[in-house]
Amino acid sequence: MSVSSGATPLLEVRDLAKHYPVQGSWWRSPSQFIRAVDGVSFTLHAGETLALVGESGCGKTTTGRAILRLIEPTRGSVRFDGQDLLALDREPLRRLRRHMQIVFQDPFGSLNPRLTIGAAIREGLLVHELAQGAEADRRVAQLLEEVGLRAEHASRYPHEFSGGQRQRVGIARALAVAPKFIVCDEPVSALDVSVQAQVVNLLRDLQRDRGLAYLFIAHDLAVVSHMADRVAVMYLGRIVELAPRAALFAEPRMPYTQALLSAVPVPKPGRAPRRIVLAGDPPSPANPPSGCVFHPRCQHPAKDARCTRDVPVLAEKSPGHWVACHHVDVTTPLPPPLAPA
Amino acid sequence: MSASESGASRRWRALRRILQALFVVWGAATAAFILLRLAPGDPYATQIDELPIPAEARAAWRAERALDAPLATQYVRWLGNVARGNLGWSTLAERPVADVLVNVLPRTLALMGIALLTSLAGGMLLGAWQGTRAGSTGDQAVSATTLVLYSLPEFWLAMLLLQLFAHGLDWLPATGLVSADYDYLPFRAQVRDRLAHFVLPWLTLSLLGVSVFARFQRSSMLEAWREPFVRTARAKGLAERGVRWHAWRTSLVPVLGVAGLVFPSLVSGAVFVERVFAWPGMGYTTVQAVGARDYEFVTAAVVTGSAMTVIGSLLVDGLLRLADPRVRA
Amino acid sequence: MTRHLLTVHDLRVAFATEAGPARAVDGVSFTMNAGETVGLVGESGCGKSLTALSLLRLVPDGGRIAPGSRITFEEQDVLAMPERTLRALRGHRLSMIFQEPMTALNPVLTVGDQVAEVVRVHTTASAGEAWTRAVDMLAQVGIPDPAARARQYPHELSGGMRQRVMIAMALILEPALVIADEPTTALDVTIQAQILELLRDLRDRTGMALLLITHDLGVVAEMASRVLVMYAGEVVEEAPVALLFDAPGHPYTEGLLAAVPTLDSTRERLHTIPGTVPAATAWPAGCRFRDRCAHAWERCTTEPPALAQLGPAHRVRCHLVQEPERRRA
Amino acid sequence: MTSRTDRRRLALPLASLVLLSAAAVGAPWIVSVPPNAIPTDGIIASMPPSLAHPFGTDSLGRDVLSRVLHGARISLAIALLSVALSTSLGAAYGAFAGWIGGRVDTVCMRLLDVALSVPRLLVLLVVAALWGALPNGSLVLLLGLTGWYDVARLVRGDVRALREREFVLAARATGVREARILLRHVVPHVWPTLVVTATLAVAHTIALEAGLSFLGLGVQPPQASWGTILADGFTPGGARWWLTVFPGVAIVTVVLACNALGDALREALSPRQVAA
Repeated sequence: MSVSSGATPLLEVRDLAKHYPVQGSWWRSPSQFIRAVDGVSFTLHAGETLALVGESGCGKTTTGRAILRLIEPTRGSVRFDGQDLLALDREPLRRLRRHMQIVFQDPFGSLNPRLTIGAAIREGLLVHELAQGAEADRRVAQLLEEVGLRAEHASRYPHEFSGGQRQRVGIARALAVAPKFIVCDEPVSALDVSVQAQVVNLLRDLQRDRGLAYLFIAHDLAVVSHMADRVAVMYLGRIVELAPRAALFAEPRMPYTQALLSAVPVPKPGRAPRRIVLAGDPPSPANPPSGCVFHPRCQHPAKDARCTRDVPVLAEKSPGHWVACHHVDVTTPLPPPLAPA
Repeated sequence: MSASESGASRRWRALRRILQALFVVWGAATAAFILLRLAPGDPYATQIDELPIPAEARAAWRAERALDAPLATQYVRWLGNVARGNLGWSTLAERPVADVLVNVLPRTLALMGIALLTSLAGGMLLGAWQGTRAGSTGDQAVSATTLVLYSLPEFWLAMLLLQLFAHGLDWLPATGLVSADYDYLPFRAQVRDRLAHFVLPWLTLSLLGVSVFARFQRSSMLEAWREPFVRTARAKGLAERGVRWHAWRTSLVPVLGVAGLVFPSLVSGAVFVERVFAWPGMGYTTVQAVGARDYEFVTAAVVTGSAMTVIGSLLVDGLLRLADPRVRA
Repeated sequence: MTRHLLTVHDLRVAFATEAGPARAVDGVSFTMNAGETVGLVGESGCGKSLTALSLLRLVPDGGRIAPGSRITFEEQDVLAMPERTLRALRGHRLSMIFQEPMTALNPVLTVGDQVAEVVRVHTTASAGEAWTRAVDMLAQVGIPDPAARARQYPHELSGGMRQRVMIAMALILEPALVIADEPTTALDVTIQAQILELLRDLRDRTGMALLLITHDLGVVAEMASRVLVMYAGEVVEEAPVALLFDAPGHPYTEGLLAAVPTLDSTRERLHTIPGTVPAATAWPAGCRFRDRCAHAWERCTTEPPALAQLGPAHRVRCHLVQEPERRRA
Repeated sequence: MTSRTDRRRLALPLASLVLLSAAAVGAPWIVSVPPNAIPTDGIIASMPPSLAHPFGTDSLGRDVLSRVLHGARISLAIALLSVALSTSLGAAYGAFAGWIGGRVDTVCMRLLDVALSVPRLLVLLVVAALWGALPNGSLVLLLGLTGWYDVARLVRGDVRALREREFVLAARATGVREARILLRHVVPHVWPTLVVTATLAVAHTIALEAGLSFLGLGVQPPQASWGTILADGFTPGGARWWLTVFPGVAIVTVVLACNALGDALREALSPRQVAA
């Protein structure tokens, strides 16, 4: 999938932000905000997978939900299929929902324990009047088989299934309304390796067969390297690097991405890479650092006063490769040698 | 994260909690006022209208109490009086309500406070003991007992204890605050006499309270007992005593939370128990006042009862803060 | 013959369930030497965590270690020793790091208290000495400003810091063997890197043996010198780490290694192992992996394979060891 | 869905409640003496149990067995009706506050704090003082209007938790209308809370109504209710145990059965049983 194709993107996110008030009360307006998402922009084309990676609390899940308006964004714009999602009223938004779906991480929480899985999958068909009665039953059976389950499973309850099977149900539920775009929110994180591989393959097959676009939210970079066309790395509510998969994994530019990639344990004994171990924890999104949000933990040799002062913009440093760093043009080998003071 | 900042926010939080409490008491007082005015006719009608006095005198009486003023004026005036501690005139006692309260309220506060402490102590011990051996015969027997106790209406338990210990066994005096010959007793006998009269009301409330707290403590302990940190405590090499302490210390948090909610039922428990034992505290006097249509006293009782509840839950909040670092600022 | 630090022989743990007994750990045997790091890998439900808990006799309620199981640690019979001796061992010579540091730490006690507690239980140190040692240990596990942090509660620390506290607690008395049950699973990858480095560093400094339980083959590759692979309650393969990754002997290990996505792979599709793990209440007769195995033949359905020697230090529970020609390409 | 032990724990309290309700409904057919019949030929005084009057007679010579059984009708009816009212009110209020959330929720909860801080019995006493004797209908209304706070708090908590559950988000993402989400995905999960609290509330209300009647402020004589019989037997002298024991045991039986049933239902309906 070409990254900088001239075609109109399916999804266009501009400067999306979600700030949660802290310490507010009903007579006093809040004085402080948790900047869960703080100005995120990207585009997604039909049939493409953009992975959103980052560590817990970086805002990737909030981004996914804000795009679908499951959480109301604080500011920004989301254009989906030419329509401004944030300007839509409740009813048109509800009707548009059949084109954009979500698959959740927790295969236990995302299915109503008191509904059969058949009923869960049917719900989308019914509310969008896509099928009814026997026709709906037929479609449910078809969907179950498409995700690798059996038609007779429709009458069972979620607790009768294993984690992997439940995740398949969750995918079938999302597919029922024949969407163009699915937010996959850590869809394989809760699964064992062998089952994870099955679900990753299923998602790929479905994308190929149905031409789906995925926003694939994950923290596991290895899984992302199997799924994504492009990868966006988030840190503290912002995208700090966005590049085609191959470019990002082969030549990460932003120091955070470099550290993140080097931290992944490699299942090859004796061949562990020279690792960049970041010091400390990510700062709190309620009180983000000034300038570049990564500067307190940054290992870049050229780190200077500018990093603590100015917020670096996400800029295209080479075709399709966007980086938010003041010093990215200073090419650094991996890992950077620590210069003596 | 600096110390001064968290200190300031802690003070702010405490202030906010107290403001909330004041708001609640104000709300209760307003509700009482509204109830009083919602009542059919004029609640003062029986007091004045049947007196053989001239109509002008009646009107003057009303005017003096501003009962002819617009409702809003009356409300503001009444609220001001309440805030200053002027709770009105008790027709039953023929004294200011506040004077009566000064007499009877400390008794009830002592009864409730001591009963609450025994209930907490007994219930926590019993429940914690049960929680670590859930399902055993001992646990089942205690659970059955606390369930039965919990299901006894206060006044009926009081009647049974009265029948048994006062009328049947004749161990304890049946009613009243002191015996008739109290004034003629030497000091030590006076103390003993007061205590003897205190035993049955206290025992009734405590038995019920123990059953309430034992039930909560048991389930809370049971929950804590399943937490992973209990396994950690064992893995550290702690003896069972130490492990139980870890679980118990954590199980306190929800139990204290419950303690903050029991004050209203403690108040009604006191009403029934004082009534049965004719023990002249706040509850007994309120029942008498209801019978005598002593409106201002009953209204004051509502405000006082609410204030007691609010202050009680403020105290419990403080304890909760001590017990649970997670709710501290 | 060298004396092993730890010998586990034919360990069996069963749970009573409504569907009958679940044989969650079913005949696990292995040894560990002083100072050695062994990885115990497998997917959820394979019995690896339960094996670890059994070493400390911490099997959860409802589970029972079957007679005939034997665990020898420092030449003492762990399963036969009296509670007192066992307690002296736990946290002192043999300690454990748990997966979820939020729930494995007591939420209402300061982390300093929880670390110091280990010292106080096992030594004659005074409260003050124990506290000083705890603060010192917190510094050693890389907690900045340890004196202040020691007075904080678990919820005030980040996940990585909490796991450092767990490690401090487990290592403060320099045990001979530390069992780490998924120590980094709940953590982010950059924090995981910190914790793994810390564990490696402490291991090299103290000479402790480490039993690392994980589902992450990357973590094993990086940390362990020898690996045990568990499937369906059994050890199915045991090998030095390099050998296991280069030439896995068991089809399950092979499948698992192929299913792991890696950063540099360019494959379109991931290798998958078809089907799911059978239930612990109904392990299939014969080989427990046979239904998911590409090589299975009649022998696999009837005869349970034994853990057979494939090379000098390489043991595999598979009939392919005897009939390698059955392996399909 | 329910295990064998759950069913066993449900059976005994349910059976006793059914039996008692049957006795209450069938009272006119079980005992031949009307509850308010004052003997025209016998003794107008309280007599201990005898063959003719198995539960004895009260101070007006009325048959206590008949009064206990007829009293059951009134006590049960008042409790059931008022709990039905308070549970619906509480559920509606709690669901509204919890589902809307935000400032509406905060204001609703502050108001609830006020309501919860006024001891319920005191409110009932004030009303009794102001209005005097209340007809049974008003008593139901009064008990219902003062009994919904706990339900509201619990339902609000449940609804708030459910609002964040992923299957609710999934339904919203699918484009299900809010009303349907509430009905299909939220209400079924609130049911267990409602059933359990209503059962426990019946127990509490029975005891409360008996207490009020005992104080002379609830059901008014000559109507038979358990509390009024108890009041009749309560004299400073302390004799006439039959007037204390029989209605008291009746009250305790119902309250105990309801509490035991509530406990058993809580276990049986806990999500652990459904989900795992």
